[in-house]
Amino acid sequence: MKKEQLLDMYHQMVLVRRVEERGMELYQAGKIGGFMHLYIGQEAVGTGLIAAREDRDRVITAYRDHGVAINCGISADEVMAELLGKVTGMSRGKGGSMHMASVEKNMWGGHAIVGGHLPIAAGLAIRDQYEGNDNVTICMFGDGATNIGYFHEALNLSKAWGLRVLWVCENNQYGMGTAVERASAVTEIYQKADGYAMKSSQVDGMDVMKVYEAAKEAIDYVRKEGQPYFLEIDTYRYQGHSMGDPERYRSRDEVKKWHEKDPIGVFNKYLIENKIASAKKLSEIEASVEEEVEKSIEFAETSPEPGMDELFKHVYVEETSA
Amino acid sequence: MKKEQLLDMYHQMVLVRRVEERGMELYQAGKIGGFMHLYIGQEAVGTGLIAAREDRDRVITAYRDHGVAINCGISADEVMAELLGKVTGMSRGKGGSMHMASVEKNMWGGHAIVGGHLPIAAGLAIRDQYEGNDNVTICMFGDGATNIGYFHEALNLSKAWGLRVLWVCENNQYGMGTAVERASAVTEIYQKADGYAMKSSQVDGMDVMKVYEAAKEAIDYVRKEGQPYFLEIDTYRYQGHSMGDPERYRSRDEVKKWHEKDPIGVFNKYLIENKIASAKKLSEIEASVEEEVEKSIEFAETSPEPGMDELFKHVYVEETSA
Amino acid sequence: MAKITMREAISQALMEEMDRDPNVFIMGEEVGVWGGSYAVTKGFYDKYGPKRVKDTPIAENAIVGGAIGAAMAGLRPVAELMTINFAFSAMDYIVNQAAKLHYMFGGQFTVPLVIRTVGGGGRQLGATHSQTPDAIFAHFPGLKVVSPGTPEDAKGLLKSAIRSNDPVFFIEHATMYQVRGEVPDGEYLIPIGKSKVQRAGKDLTIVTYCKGLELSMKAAEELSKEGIEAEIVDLRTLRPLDMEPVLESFKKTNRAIVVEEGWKSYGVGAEVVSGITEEAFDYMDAPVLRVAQKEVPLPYNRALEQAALPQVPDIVATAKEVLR
Amino acid sequence: MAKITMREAISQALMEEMDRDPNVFIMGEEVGVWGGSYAVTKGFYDKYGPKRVKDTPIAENAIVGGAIGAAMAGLRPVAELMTINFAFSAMDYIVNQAAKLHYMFGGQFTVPLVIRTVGGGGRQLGATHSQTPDAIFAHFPGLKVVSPGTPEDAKGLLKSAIRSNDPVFFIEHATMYQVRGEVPDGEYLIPIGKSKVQRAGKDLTIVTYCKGLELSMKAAEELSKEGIEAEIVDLRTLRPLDMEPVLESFKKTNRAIVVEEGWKSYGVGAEVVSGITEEAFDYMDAPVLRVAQKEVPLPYNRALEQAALPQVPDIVATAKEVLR
Ligand SMILES: Cc1ncc(C[n+]2csc(CCOP(=O)(O)OP(=O)(O)O)c2C)c(N)n1
Ligand SMILES: Cc1ncc(C[n+]2csc(CCOP(=O)(O)OP(=O)(O)O)c2C)c(N)n1
Ligand SMILES: [Mg+2]
Ligand SMILES: [Mg+2]
Repeated sequence: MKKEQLLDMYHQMVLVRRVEERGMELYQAGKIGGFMHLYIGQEAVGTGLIAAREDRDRVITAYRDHGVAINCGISADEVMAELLGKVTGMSRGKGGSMHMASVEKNMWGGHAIVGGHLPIAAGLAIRDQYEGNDNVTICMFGDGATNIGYFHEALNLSKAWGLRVLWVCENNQYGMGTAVERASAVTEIYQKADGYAMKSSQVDGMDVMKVYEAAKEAIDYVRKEGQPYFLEIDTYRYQGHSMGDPERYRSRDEVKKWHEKDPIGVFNKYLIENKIASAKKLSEIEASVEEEVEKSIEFAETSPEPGMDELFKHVYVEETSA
Repeated sequence: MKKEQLLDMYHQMVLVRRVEERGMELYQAGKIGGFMHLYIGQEAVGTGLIAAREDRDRVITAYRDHGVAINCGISADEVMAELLGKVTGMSRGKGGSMHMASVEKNMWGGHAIVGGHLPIAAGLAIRDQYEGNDNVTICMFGDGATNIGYFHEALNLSKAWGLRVLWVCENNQYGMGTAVERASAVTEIYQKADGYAMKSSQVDGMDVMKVYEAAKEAIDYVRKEGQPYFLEIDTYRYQGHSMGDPERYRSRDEVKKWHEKDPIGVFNKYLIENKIASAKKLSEIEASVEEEVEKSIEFAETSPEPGMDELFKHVYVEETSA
Repeated sequence: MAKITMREAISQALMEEMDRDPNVFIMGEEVGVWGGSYAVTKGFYDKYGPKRVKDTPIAENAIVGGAIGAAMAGLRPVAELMTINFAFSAMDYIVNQAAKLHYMFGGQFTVPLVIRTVGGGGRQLGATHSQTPDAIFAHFPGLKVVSPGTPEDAKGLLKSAIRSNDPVFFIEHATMYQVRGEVPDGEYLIPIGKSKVQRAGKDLTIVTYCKGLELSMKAAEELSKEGIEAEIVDLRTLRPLDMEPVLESFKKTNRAIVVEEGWKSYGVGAEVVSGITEEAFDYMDAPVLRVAQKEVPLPYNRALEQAALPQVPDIVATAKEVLR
Repeated sequence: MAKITMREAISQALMEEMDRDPNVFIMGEEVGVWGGSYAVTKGFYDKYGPKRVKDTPIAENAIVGGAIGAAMAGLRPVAELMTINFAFSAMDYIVNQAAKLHYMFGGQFTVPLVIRTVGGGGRQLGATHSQTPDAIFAHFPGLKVVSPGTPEDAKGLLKSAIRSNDPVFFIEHATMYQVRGEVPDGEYLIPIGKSKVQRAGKDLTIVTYCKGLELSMKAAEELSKEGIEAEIVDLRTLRPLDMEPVLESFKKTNRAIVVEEGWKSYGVGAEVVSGITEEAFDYMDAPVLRVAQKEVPLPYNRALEQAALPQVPDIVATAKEVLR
């Protein structure tokens, strides 16, 4: 990879984290409502994965979507505006934290029904198969989502029909408060692919370079073979499941252990040790992010609320008589 | 196995076939309505499997259930009465062909939603786990049913919780007109168990002795280990999916090929060759079945229709105010 | 005008739209090699091939969810659910995804999807396979719900549904495929969201749709013999519901009944009664009464099943009741 | 009498019934270690252990389907669906299995199951997570549907639900867990299928339930300031629906409105309006009007969401309209 891209990835990771840290403050201040699921700790996953796609490859994910939105090229301004429910957000303030999307950036949404977007991802890939192109659909979901029927129907269909989907399980060890081994028949999630005779692998999700390499290989496979692939990426969320999680299900020690592998720290070290960037350069990036986020908050705060006419817009595409 | 039990199995197989052959005539005569899914060709599966259970082991299956009902000890009289919608049927004429059941015989029903009874089977096993006994729940379903989400949720739960369920896939090669390889990611259905790290095996379902042996082993495993097991039994249905199937999806040759392995013929030969019974003895059994079925039709035909008061009975257990 | 069956009408609509637009395709259980479990897509597989007539696994969520994704990405899927009873198995995709994606993402996604399905009782299929729960799908804004009662409407409405940029839940009736009716020659469309007077009359209004239309037409004949002329308004679309022709008729007749095959409680009739009460209270000479299914799961036994379903004599009797 | 919150009332009901009957157990997502996503089962896991408080995978069909099987086999499961929006993901088990198994097998099976779930909007959770689609569950005979509006009713009805031999779909409201109310000391049951007058009045009848009760009570206060005394009838159970107290009140007041949080079309109000029209037409001095949610998927933005939900001023205005 070119130095430029690597620095861009570092920028993304820091940006995602900073957007969310500030988001937490805005939530506490009552400016953001609803559910807000933070990606903090998981930044290497989306960043490494999306860095490996071509723009024509579609991306779709769950409600834990701020990071992926930014990785796909949606601006901090728009993310912040959507979080604040402003009409300048991608979803005009109607979607909120869980529904970041941009057709233009080939980002097909955050989706709030657990596992619900997996059949939809298969459907996106049906379109590409129908067209006869070799675009890949990258579908991300949590470990908890692998236990729902939607997962099964989607994976089976993708293999039976030879759909170009890269299934990516972000195994952050818990679905809400339920540890993988308490909910899943197998603890190594990638083994679920065996039931579909689907190629699979597992990678350390705290190291963005490893994620990138694994993703690159997987995307290549999907594109060339015209077959789905299952990639498990192991990671950890540092914050609660959503705002206001009592966190009775894990120990401080466990959280601390994972903090030692902080993906931004790991990547920072990598860039410096491999002489790709100086510590100073990285600090500059961090400072620029600070400014970017500040501006995004200003943008969001000064953006208008959606007008009352928005309430009845988009129920249907066409005007109807009722 | 004792000679007696073997002859009883032969009796069951012939009885199942004869009940259904006569059922076809009654259907054509307009005395049976709705859907009627025949088990002809698959008799060795239910017979061998249920022969291996203890009475305390629960059985639950799909709508192709006449055979299993008889294997579980429900009388031809009751089956025939239910087919004719008479109040003397197990389900008082309210269930019909697809809903044969008897709590007394530990037969928890035929179920018409494909895959729908799999989570229910897990639930039956939850009861036994709660009680602390080691009863096994035997859950039968078709190859087509393994592609629906219900299958996945039920199998995952059974493994994650250590439920005593023997999952039995009756692979009769087609779900309606769709061949296994057109609908399923894997063509060897038992491989689906790998995704749940569940023990599995495959057995020839045209040979009742092989089915019995495999079932015995599987039931033992489930009982002793307190873990589910996945058994694929390969078989074939000679008739259409239901009455009135155009059968465009398979060739006469294929059907013919399977007829050569007719489970009743195979078992007949086995009994004679191993000197368990003479040809004459077997003919006697066949003749007695003829009589049994004749009587069951008479029973059903002379049984009363459910009265109009039955219409509002069983909507709720308790009397309600509305 | 040609006289064709409901089955032919639906089949023609599908074929015409597939010929017109290469992005239209069909997916569902047994739609291909088998030819459709109600023979509606017989011959389609040979004509259009497996790319455009896709046999799916038995996986209702993958059928509707997959069709939603394909629609979002630019195709025009006609997803088939073998019967409406299996729509419960894909409920989230119908009412929670298809119905909401356009709105929830501020208009970024569109879901030009048709879900074709088959409802109705009367064939001794038992409680889980005989339902007419149309009303529950009509409860959700974002979805359009259509259920035609004649071959002409079926063809014109299905073609409109396929051209609609919104998700349309299209309900046929299992016992009506052989019903024959006149169909205009050549291409025509019938707009979604328009009720229609199917029989003129002056004494009372019968509001109905789908199977109810067939029954109501027969009941109207009976009534006519006794000198009572019923005007029949066919809703055709349950959402968006067009109450205009209903109200217009009612303001003339001042008496109405609603006929539907599904259960009475929380059914289609309840909405119609409420709409009339709200909008035409001053014209009401009698309560608007409902003819519907008895409040029981449908039994297998034929006599019991028929007793549970609304029948022509029930309609006649109820009509007379509101005329008293 | 003690004044406790809705949360405490529900929690008490569960605990009392678990203490009473060892066959009662809870299964659902996050009911155990987490303590329930609305903290209703906080402390239960420590008290009863994993056998009786079962954390499940995210698998709504396995939750309801599994609970059905356990119920058929003799246990008394309280299955929790984290929110009613996820009930769509288990729809077949709720309306097509639980509701029908007793009938379809001629009484051989019973399903003594409670499905506890949480509905309601107003928390900026967006279109898929904010629904009040109670009416659609009430459409199915075989199911009982309960949705209480006070802590007293919640406790007494939930205890009855757990003792019922029929499947009960029990709907709580996400914004009402902190609502406080008097609860009788000691054990008590409230029968399922009984509506109740929650406020006496003479000028008009407000028919409502659950969240609508909270809003209607406030509206009644407002109206009272202007000399209008509303009688409030709380349905409490949507199926079987008890219209007696509604009709009794209406025959006194001759005017009514129905207040519900869900969408108006094909909603609970429609059934109530129809019931009044059918049974008390001669007492109607004005149309019975409905106050309900605007016909849109609920948006995230707070102001838009609040504009879509029924509010106290809407009730006051509609009450005045029927009094004109
Ligand atoms: C069908 C459905 N059931 C339950 C929920 C509630 N819920 C939201 S997130 C979540 C946990 C999901 O865990 P996982 O898939 O591991 O993703 P993570 O939150 O860890 O990223 C649950 C149970 C839901 N949104 N949808
Ligand atoms: C959820 C659901 N979808 C579709 C159907 C319609 N249907 C009934 S049987 C069947 C085929 C099932 O095939 P398989 O599981 O292999 O069982 P077999 O009939 O071969 O015994 C289908 C599609 C149904 N009953 N339920
Ligand atoms: Mg997780
Ligand atoms: Mg099969």
